[in-house]
Amino acid sequence: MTTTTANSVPLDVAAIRADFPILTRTVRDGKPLVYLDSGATSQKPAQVLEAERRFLETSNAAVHRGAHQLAEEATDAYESARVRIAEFVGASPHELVFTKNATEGINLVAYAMSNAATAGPEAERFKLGPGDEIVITEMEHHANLVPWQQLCQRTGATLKWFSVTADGRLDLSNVDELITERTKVLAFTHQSNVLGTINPVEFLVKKARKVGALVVLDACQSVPHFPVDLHALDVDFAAFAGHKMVGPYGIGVLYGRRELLEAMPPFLTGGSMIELVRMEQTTFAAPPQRFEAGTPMTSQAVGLGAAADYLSAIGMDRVAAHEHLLTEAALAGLGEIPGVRIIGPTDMADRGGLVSFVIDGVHPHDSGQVLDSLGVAVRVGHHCAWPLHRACSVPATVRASFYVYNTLSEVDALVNGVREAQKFFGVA
Amino acid sequence: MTTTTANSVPLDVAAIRADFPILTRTVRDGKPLVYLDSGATSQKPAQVLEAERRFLETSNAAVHRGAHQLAEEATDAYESARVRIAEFVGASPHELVFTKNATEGINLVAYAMSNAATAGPEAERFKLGPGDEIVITEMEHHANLVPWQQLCQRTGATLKWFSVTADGRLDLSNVDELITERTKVLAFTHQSNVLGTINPVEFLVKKARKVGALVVLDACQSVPHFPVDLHALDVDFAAFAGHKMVGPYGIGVLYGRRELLEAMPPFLTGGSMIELVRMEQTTFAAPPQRFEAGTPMTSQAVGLGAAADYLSAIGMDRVAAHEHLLTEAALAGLGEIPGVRIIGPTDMADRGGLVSFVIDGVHPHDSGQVLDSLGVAVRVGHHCAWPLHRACSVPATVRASFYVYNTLSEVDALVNGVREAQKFFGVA
Amino acid sequence: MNLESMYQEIILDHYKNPHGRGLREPYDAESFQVNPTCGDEVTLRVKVDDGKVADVSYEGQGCSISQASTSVLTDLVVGHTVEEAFTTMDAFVELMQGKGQIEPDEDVLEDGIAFAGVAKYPARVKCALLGWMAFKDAVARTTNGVETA
Amino acid sequence: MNLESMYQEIILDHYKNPHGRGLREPYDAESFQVNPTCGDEVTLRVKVDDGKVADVSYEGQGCSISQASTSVLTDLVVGHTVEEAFTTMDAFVELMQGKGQIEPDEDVLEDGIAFAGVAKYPARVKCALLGWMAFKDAVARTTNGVETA
Ligand SMILES: Cc1ncc(COP(=O)(O)O)c(C=O)c1O
Ligand SMILES: Cc1ncc(COP(=O)(O)O)c(C=O)c1O
Repeated sequence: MTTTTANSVPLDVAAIRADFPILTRTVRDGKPLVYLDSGATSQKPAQVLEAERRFLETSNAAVHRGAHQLAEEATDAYESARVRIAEFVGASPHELVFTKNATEGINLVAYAMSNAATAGPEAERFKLGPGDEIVITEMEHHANLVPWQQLCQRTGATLKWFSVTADGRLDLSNVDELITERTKVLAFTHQSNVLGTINPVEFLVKKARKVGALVVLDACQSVPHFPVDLHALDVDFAAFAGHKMVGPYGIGVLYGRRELLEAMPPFLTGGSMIELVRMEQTTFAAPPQRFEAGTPMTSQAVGLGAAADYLSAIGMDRVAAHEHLLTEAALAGLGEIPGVRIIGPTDMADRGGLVSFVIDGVHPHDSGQVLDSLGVAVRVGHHCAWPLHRACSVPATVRASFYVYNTLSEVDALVNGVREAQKFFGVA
Repeated sequence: MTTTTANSVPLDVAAIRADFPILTRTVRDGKPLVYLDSGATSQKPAQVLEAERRFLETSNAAVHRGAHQLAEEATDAYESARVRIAEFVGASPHELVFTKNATEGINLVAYAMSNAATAGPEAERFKLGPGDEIVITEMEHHANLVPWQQLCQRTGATLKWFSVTADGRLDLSNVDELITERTKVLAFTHQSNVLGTINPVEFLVKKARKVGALVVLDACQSVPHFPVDLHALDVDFAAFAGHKMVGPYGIGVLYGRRELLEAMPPFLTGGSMIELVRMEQTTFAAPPQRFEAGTPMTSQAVGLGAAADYLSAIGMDRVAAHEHLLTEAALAGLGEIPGVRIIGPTDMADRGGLVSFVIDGVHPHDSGQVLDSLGVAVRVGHHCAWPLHRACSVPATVRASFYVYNTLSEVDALVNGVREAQKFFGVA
Repeated sequence: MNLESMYQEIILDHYKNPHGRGLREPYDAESFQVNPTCGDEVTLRVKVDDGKVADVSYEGQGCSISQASTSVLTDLVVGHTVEEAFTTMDAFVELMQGKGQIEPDEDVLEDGIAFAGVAKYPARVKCALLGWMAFKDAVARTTNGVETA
Repeated sequence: MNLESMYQEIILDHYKNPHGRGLREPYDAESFQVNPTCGDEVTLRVKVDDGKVADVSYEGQGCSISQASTSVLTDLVVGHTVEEAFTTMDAFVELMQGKGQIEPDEDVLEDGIAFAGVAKYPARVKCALLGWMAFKDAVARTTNGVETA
C-alpha cells in the first residue's frame, strides 16, 4: 500500500519534471502550469515519447504476420513490451491482453460472459442467467458499472452493490448478504478515483472465493500509483490504462488468470485471433491472441513498455511515498480552510494520491474556473462516478490528483487557489 | 476510381520518401529497405509523428472532461481532427466514431445489432433473429467475416455469401438469390486486400436498398488508396484504419449514417458515453459520443487528422494514379516470368495497388524469405482471408502492396527477387 | 486569464438573485436537461397562452453560468411570443458558439450580452445553454402535445 | 542475410525428398495442426507399440521448413521409445527457441542440427515446430485413449 518505507529516498522531483516537456509551458496569460489532473490522464515523459517514435522510425511493421525483418523486429518489440508490463504488475505475459483502454478491458469480460451463452461447453463456467447476481460498489467509475448493468440486461442476471459509508469507505456491514452463492461476479475498484479510498482486496477476494464468484479488479487508479502484484492479490481479472501511468493513449491492459482466459470465449473477432477460418465456422487462437482482434496498438505497446520501465526505475514504493506526502499536505492545507469539505477519507490510512472536495457556496465548476485562471488544472464534475456523488449528496466535486512530477509548492498553489475562489465568490 | 486524370502531375516520390524516416534504413546486412507491405500497415511520415508529439508535449489532457485550459485545447485538437477526417471521406463529423482499429468498427455494428434484442423500441430496426440473413462475400478479410458469423451465432440469423470468379471478381450471377427480403445486412469490402479487386459498390447498394438491407462497407483498402466519398457511395456504415493510411496505430474510424447512429444501441459502455447514470439504470449520450466509451485515443486522433491532411495535400487522385502505375508495372514484370501466377485480376480495370501471386514449386513463405534476404519486404500467408485462398485453391500467396513512397525501381527489385527465388529453389 | 471577463457582474447578480426561480403551476410542459460531464441539471416548465410565453419556472443545480443564464432566459422570453423567444434563443446560441468572435446585440439579448466572455471557454458553453435547451424542449412538447398538464 | 544459413542443403534435401510422407494404416492417433498466420497444415499419425514409436506418417502443405522438419522428425523418432522421442523433441524445441544462440548436439538431433539457422528467424520457428506439435499432440491422444484406431 502507500506506507513509506523507512529507507526510501525521496524522489528527485526536479529531475523527473525535466523529463516531462509539457510541464514547462504556461497557461492563461503566462501562469506556470500546475497540473493536478493526473487521475484523468497523466503527462508523458520524453522517454516514452522517444521509445514510440524510435519504434515507428526504425522497426515499424505489422506484428505476428510478415516474415520480413521489420515484421520480426516489430513483433519482438511488441511482445517484449508485454513481458515487461507483465513483470511490472506481477503477472505472466500470456495473461495480459492489450485493449484500447481500461473500459474495453472490463467490457471484454462482460461480453465474453454473455457470449458464453452460445459458445461451447468449455465456456459453461462463464454463463449467466436469471437468478445469478453481479455485485459491484457504489463508488465505481462508470467503466466498472455500466458494462455490468448491460450484462445484466443481456442475460437476466441481477446487479447488487455495496454502499459507501459517510467517511468514504465501503460499507461492508452487509457483506454476507451481498456476496452469496448466487454471486457470479464481484467487480470493484482497487482505489476510488474520487475518494482516494483503497479497498480491502484481500478480504473481498476471500469472500468471493468462498462462493466461487469471479473477481474483477478495476486497477486504473492503483497500478499507476503504488506497487501492485496481481498474482499476490489473487484476483481473476484486472484492468488498467496506459494513459494514466505515463504511457500512451489508445492502450489498456486486461489481466486474466491463465486458465480463465483459456476457457473464455472471444469478444472482438477478426484477424490475428483465429486458428482456422471457413465461411461456415471459425476456431480461435490461444490467449492472449484470442482477445486481440485486428491490428494491435503496436507502437503504443512499445510506449507502455517504456512507461513501465520509467516507473520501475523510479520505484513504485517511492511513487506511492511521494504521493502520500503530497496528499497529506493537501488534506492538511484544505482542511484548514473553513467552508471546504473533503469528500473521502480525511486520514491517510488506505488512501491514495488524490483529494476531492467542495467549497460551500461555490459550485465546483466555478471553483475549477478560478483555479484554472491561476494555472492550476484540476478536474470538476462527477468524474464518471455519478452514483457515488449522489450517495455523497453532492452534485459534483473538485478533484486534485497527484503524480510523480508534482511538488509541495503545487499543493500550496491549490490551497491558495481555493482561498481565491472563496474570495472571488464572496463566501470567505 | 483509379483512373489517371489527364492533368494530374506525377508524384514527387523522392520528396515524399524524405518524409518517411524509416525508408532510409537498411535490412539484412546492408540491403536498402524495399517496403512493399503497406497493405498490412503503412509507414508514417514525420508530419504525422510530429503532430502527435507536439500535441503530447503541449496540449495533452483528458478530452470532453476537464474545464482547464489544457483540457480545452485537447478537446479542440481531438474534435478538429474528427472534422478534417470527415471531410477527407465525404462525411459529417458527428457520423464518425473513433475506434481502435477497423476490426472494432465492424464488431461495433455487429454487437449493436445483437444488443438491439434487449434495448428499447428505437432499436427495433437493428434486431436480427432466425430467418434473417446476413450476406457477405468470399473475398472478405476475417475482420468482415468472423464478426458476422458470431452475430449469426448470437441471434440465430443465417450467413450467406457471394463466391469469387476465376479471374478474381465477385460472382454476381446469383445476386438476386442472395439479396432477398430476408437480407438484413450486406457487408463487403470496397477493395480486396488480396486480389486488389475493387467491388461495384453502387450496384450492390442499389440491390440492398431495394430489400431494405443495411450496407456495411469495409473501406480499409480503399480510403488510404483512392478518393472515397462516403455520402456519394450511400453506404450505411463503413470502417477503416489509421495505420494503413500513414496514420497512427490504435485508431480506426467507423462511419455510420446519422439517423442510424442515432437509433443504434451502444456497444462498449463506461465513461463519456452516458447521459445519466444511476445504479439501477443508465441512459446514453448522442452519437458519436455514445460509441466512444472511456478515454479515447486522443493523440492518435490528432495524428490521424495530420495523416488526412498529408494525403489531401498530395491529392488522393494522384495517390491512386501513382499506385496504378506501379501495379501495372508489377503485373507486367511478374506476368513475364514463367511459373508465376497472379492471384486476382491481371488487368487494371477496377483494381487497386497491390499484387498477390504464387511461384510454382516455391512455397510463398520461402519466396518471401528470399525476397526478404534481398531487402524486399512483402507479406506471405493468407493475409487474413483464408476462405478466399481456399476458393483460389492456394494455401497462401505472396503479396506486394504499394503506396505513395514506392518507386518503379522497387517494382523491379520485386520482379528480380522473384527470379532469384526461382533460381534458389531450382524451379527456373 | 481574466476571471472578470467570464464572470461579469451581471452574471454574478443573476446567480445570487435568480429571476423566476422555483417550479410553478399551471404549466403546459416540462423538460429535464442534464449536462452529462458535470452533472448540472435543470427542470424547466413553460406555460404558453395564445402563442405567448406566459410563464417560465425552473429549478436545478448547477454552476453560476448555468443558473444565471436560465435566470436571464426568463427575462428574455416571458411575455414574448414563442417566435420572438426562439429568435432570441438563436441569437444567444450563436453568441455562445462563436468562440468569442461574435459581437452581441444588446437590443436583442439585454443582460444576455454578459455571456460573451463565456463563449471563449468551450467547456462552459454547455453550462450557458443548459436552460435554453430545456426551454426549447419544453416548448416543443407543448406544441407536440406530448405533455399537457 | 545469408540465405544459405537458413536453407541448409540438408533441409532442401528433406524438402525435395521427404521421408515417411503419406498417411498410413494402422495408427493409434492422429493430430491436425495448423499455423494460423500462414495456413500451413499437417496431419500426422502415430503408431505406438510397447512404448515405442512404431510409425509416424503424415501429409500436409507448407513451406520447405515445415515439410523438411517433419521429415527429419520421422527419422529421429521412429524406432525409439516415446521417452527418447520426447527428449529429442525437447532438444529440438530448445534449439528452435534459442534465437540462434544454442549450439545443437548432433548426436541427439542428427539432421535436425541443420535447423540451427532457422532459429534466427522468429517468424519461421513456428514452421519448424509444426510437425513436432502434431507429434506431441498425437502421442498425447494415444496415451489419453482419446482416439484409437
Ligand atoms: C480489407 C481489410 N479489412 C479489414 C482489415 C482489418 O483492419 P485492422 O487490422 O486495422 O482492424 C484489413 C487489414 O488488416 C483489411 O485489409
Ligand atoms: C477508477 C477508474 N476506472 C476506470 C477508468 C476508465 O479508464 P479508461 O478511460 O482509460 O478506459 C478510470 C479513468 O477514467 C478510472 O479512474
